[in-house]
Amino acid sequence: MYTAIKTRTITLIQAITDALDTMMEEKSEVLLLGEDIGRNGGVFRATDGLLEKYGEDRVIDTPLSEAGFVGAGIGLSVNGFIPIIEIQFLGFIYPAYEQIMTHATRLRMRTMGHYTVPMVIRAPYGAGVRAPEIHCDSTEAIFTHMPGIKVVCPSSPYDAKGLLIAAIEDSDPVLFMEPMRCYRSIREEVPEGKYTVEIGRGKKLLEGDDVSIITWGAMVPIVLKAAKEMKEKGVQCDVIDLRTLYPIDYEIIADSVQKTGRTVIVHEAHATGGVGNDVLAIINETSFLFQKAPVERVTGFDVPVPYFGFEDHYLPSEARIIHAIKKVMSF
Amino acid sequence: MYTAIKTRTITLIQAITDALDTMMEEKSEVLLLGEDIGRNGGVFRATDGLLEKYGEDRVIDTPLSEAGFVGAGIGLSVNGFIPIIEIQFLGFIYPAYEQIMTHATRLRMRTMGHYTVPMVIRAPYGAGVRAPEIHCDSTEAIFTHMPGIKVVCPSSPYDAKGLLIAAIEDSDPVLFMEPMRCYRSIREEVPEGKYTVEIGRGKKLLEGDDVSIITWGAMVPIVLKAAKEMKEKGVQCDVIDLRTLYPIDYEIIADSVQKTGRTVIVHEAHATGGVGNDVLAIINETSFLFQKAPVERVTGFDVPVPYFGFEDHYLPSEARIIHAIKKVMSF
Amino acid sequence: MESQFPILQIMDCNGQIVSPMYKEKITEDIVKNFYKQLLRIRLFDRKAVSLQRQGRIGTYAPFEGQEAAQVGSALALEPADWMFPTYRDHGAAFVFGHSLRNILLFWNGRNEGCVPPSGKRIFPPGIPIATQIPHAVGAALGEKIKGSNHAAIAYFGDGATSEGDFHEGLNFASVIKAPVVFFNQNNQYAISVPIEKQMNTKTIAQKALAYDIPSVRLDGNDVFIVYFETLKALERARKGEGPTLIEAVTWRYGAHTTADDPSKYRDQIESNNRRVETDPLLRLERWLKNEGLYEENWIRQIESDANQEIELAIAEMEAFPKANPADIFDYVFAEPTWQINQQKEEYLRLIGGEDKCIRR
Amino acid sequence: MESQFPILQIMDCNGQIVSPMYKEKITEDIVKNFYKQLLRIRLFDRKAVSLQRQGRIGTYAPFEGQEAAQVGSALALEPADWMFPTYRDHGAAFVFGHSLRNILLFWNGRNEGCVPPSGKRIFPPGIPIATQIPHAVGAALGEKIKGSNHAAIAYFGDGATSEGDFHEGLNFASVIKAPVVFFNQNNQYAISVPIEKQMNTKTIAQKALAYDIPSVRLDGNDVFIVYFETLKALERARKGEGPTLIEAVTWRYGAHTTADDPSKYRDQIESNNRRVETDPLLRLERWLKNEGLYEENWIRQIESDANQEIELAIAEMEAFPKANPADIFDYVFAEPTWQINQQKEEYLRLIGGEDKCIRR
Ligand SMILES: Cc1ncc(C[n+]2csc(CCOP(=O)(O)OP(=O)(O)O)c2C)c(N)n1
Ligand SMILES: Cc1ncc(C[n+]2csc(CCOP(=O)(O)OP(=O)(O)O)c2C)c(N)n1
Ligand SMILES: [Mg+2]
Ligand SMILES: [Mg+2]
Repeated sequence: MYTAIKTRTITLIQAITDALDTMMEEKSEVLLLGEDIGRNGGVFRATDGLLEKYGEDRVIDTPLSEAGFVGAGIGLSVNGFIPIIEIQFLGFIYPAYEQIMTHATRLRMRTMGHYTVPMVIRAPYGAGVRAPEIHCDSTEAIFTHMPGIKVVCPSSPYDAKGLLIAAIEDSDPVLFMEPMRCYRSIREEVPEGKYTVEIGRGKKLLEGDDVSIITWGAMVPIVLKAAKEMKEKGVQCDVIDLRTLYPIDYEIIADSVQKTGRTVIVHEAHATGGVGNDVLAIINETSFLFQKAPVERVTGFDVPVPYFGFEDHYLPSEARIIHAIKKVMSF
Repeated sequence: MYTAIKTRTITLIQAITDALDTMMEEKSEVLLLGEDIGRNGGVFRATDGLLEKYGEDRVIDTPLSEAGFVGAGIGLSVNGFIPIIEIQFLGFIYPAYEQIMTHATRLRMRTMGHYTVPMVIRAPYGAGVRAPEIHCDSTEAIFTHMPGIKVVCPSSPYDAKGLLIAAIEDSDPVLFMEPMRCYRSIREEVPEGKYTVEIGRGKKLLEGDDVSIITWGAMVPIVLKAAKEMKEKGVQCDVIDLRTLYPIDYEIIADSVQKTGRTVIVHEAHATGGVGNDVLAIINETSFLFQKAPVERVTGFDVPVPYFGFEDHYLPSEARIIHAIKKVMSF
Repeated sequence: MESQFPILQIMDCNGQIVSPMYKEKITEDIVKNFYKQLLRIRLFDRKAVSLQRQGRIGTYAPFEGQEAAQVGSALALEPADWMFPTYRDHGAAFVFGHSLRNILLFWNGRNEGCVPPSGKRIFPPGIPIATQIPHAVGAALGEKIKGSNHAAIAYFGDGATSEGDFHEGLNFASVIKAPVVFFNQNNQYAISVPIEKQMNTKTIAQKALAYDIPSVRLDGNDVFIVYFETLKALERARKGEGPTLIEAVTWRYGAHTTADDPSKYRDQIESNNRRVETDPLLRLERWLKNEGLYEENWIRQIESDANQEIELAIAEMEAFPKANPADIFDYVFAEPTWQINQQKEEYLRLIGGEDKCIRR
Repeated sequence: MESQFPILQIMDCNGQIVSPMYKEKITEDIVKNFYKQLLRIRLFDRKAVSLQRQGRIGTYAPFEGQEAAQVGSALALEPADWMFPTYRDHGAAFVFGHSLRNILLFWNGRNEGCVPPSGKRIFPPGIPIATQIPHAVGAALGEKIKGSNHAAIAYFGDGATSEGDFHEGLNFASVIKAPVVFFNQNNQYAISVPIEKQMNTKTIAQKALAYDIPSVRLDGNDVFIVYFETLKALERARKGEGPTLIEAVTWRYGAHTTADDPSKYRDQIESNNRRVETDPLLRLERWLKNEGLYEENWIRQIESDANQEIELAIAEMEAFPKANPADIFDYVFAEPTWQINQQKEEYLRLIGGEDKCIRR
């Protein structure tokens, strides 16, 4: 039996709006907080139209105080609400780091489940859009290290909507990272209404037997390009979009690496302490005997994300990915 | 030719005071900021006597505002001072995270060396002293991932003094983590006056051919106990105290792992995203073909550091370390 | 500014009524309850200090001297209100209905101590200074959105006013008119840092001017003024008139915590004088005597009741089941992640069979 | 509070002197310099907006409408003072002596743009809101410790007052009596958020009451009052009397940045009216006319000088050597770590030979 599902061909940012709208419609506890999210509809228009539809009690333009409104979100959470907080750019989440690190993530444990924080923090991230400094950070690793929060990072409109709805339905805090570079660069058919994509599951984007490429977010399109180029040269890449950065899908990694024996990890954040190292740790633990070559990591360098005049040098490029693939293939 | 060096047998916390005193004496630009560091001499007495000796202009009791006084420290730095900031406990550094992440670490790069931040941030860290919640965090990884800051963590009085002096002389920001559990548990002969221990160099504490154990800070004494116990069982451990967590001494790791082929990493922080993964990455890159077994990590669990009623369960124990050694030996 | 924010008082140090405010509301019943609660929490506090000395609980933060501020404010709350205490406000939490056993468990390093009795909306004691202030604002905003008439109270010290979270919380609350009372206990020290080094202002009350919210400065050792002014602020909150800042000027006699040595940074003579002159309990005793309501027997009775209650709670705390290592894994997420499950299994296997209590 | 903090003005919108304050100091020379600087930075600002439209620089934050606030305050500084601007204060930085080429390089994504001319103590534009405030306090404290009579000025917007760093910075400065001027440009919007949603107060000046430091609210489009009040605050600072908060009430005509569309959140009619009525340049022109000092030729001359200066800077910016990829590695630490060295070597080898400019 088939059910016709209505779909729309939309961008990633539209998929975000769609998810917010769907869940606000369904659950009156869902409310939005953030800077410029009301009348302005957010600097990327993620919340466009929602103030008009749901009113000022549910779409709250906050003062410029990330610690304050994340903290208030925690208070709303324990009082039965599901706050979805927009941090204007991931690079401006740092003032709220204490609130997330010491409360959002610890309240459940601290009270043995008596108080919980089913909060979603949305944050556009990443370089490559010629934005000013600090607007371009990709600092997921300072959250994946923090017990008590899940970290999600979609790369496509379909996943964005499904994962955001899953995040809103999750009983625990979720950091929802949105790759700015993909906001309007990809269009895809997305079902109307509610559906979820499971948090904690990666997705195979390309099947190949030679080398596993593990990546996420804004790096996905670049990895796919590199993989296509390598295909022409006869190298078959197994491309995995992790989608969730904590808890990482270790099965999809282990299955792939046990098949190929060669791995390239690609991410935008710095190498040292990057989430790529967690992938490495999973490979070490699950697939030691299958490895035919050291894992290669293609990452942002161990330098602050530079000003946009230099950002193309900072970001992993097709050329660097191809170089790494060749390296693991020829080990 | 021998020169007689005067030494004193002192604790780690006394070594810290000694280093501060030595450098304040030598350089008038060195000044201290922090909560309760003046008349009270710091909650651990690290700055005891320094207010009396150097006056209120150089030992500054700040209001309770970590972001504010770390920020002010940055302003002092660019104005020619060398501020040494005491964060009362590492778990209270989070409000200053933005200042460290977006300024202390980026000013040199932002201005191509025109403005620099030769600041030292001292922070007692770690569990095992029955302290209240948040006082026990070991979150070095959220700093090692941050380009532009060095992270140092001594485990002995001698190293503490030498590394702190090196940190004060370093032209860039250094996070100086002090293992609270070791503050008064170890006494050691420490030279009077000035000497440095190089930042970025680990130290071999025990020589052995069977398994490399890589650790730092408050885990060192526990690792040594486990290593001694294993020695009795005929397993020779090569024990490395990293001392610096960024930049890690990759040579000492590679040399050891290439000798033993088996590695156990021990740290107090959570496994996911922990600095142990950087060690793993170094092994992957330098010693792939030498590895005889997957690397074992013995770490704090992926849970918030629990209340002290549970902290013994959280912390890596001798038993867990021995278990891991046996595991890599029998792979 | 000091003259703009005088320290309000109803009862002076001699137990004399010096202001006609709220006169008609000061009934024997209400005062006897004040006294009972003051005594109850003082006895508890002293006992806790001695438990710490005996190694039966961990580091403890005593509040002796601040009882009137805590009792007066906590009694002003309605049962369905929210309380956001700090590590020094277990007196208030106890009066508001927290379980004494759980309070002790908290100080013994057990998470059970953070769980309030069912129906009581008490937050775990705030450890990172000032962070609980935005929580209170959020919870209060929630009540406002729900259209209830419940309010929230946030406790914090003089030192806390220097933190960004204090400012961000008060500013946000002022904009959204959140039904919240910001209750400051100005005990004039943040560990060793005296208020003159903490701020340039002589009062904390005046900080409300930065948010255009009402504030009041009062004698925090006068349980009458604390109670009635908190009640008034809560009424404003319930009526939709937004937040209030209350500065209760007080003093802790003892150390910051049992790990602290106050003689390093202040002359304890001041504390001893205050014990004699401005003590919240003595003062209320003097009032009772002045009014002819002081009854030795009644006092003996409430004292012995309180001691019994405290001993019972200690016994319960000490009989409480040992920490179960599984607990550290089971409450991080609603559903543990695979990492946590794997770590838990391995660890429990390792310590299994044994007494589950590892030593280093 | 509004009556306690009236908006001070020397010159009204018609260019009439409405207050005798500082009368004797308003000389032709000084005013002509005001006008010249106002015009210079306005021409620059407009040019920068058009450069952005042409894709010759990146996203740009225009300040048109705020020129008097920036010129008046920057001219009040002594050469050895410290300036801590935001992303919208390059007008002030330019007037204070920053290089126009470097300002343009900044907006073109180049770190060279953050380097001030030698001897000028200008910080890179603050991007994370309010974070520069504590820096200014620290730099000022440094001057105090050195015993110099230099001061620091920190620029920030109305939105910035909500951040914790604003509060922590002002509080600390008030305690240590740091020689710093907190210069607020209240343009009444933080991107789309109007001041009524940012704060409950009608003024920003009153926030100084929370720190017991002096403050003044003034017409930020009146270059006279801005200049003389900033001078006064700086003098206080130099004399060891501590910090001052200045609220300069102003308005930006245009978008928050070139990436913003203000019609989404405000009626541009207000902006247009302000252009006609309260514009800082027009107002000064009116004053010059009233005083009989308005000379068409002179204005043409300074306009053409400024345009030439701007075109030159643009040419220099565009002729500036391409970004050298090595730069991203070489300035992280005084001595690069092995990680950085290794990454640099590998990367330069990979792109070596080629034009060093990779495309994706
Ligand atoms: C963010 C943060 N920094 C530092 C500390 C360490 N600390 C604990 S209590 C305290 C002093 C608090 O003083 P105050 O707010 O006046 O409260 P009181 O202890 O006097 O009740 C400090 C500095 C902390 N808990 N949190
Ligand atoms: C910490 C932080 N949060 C958010 C932003 C994004 N942001 C950039 S400018 C701005 C508004 C600032 O308003 P205001 O302080 O009034 O200055 P104005 O832009 O009006 O000059 C915001 C929210 C930021 N730069 N930093
Ligand atoms: Mg206090
Ligand atoms: Mg503004």
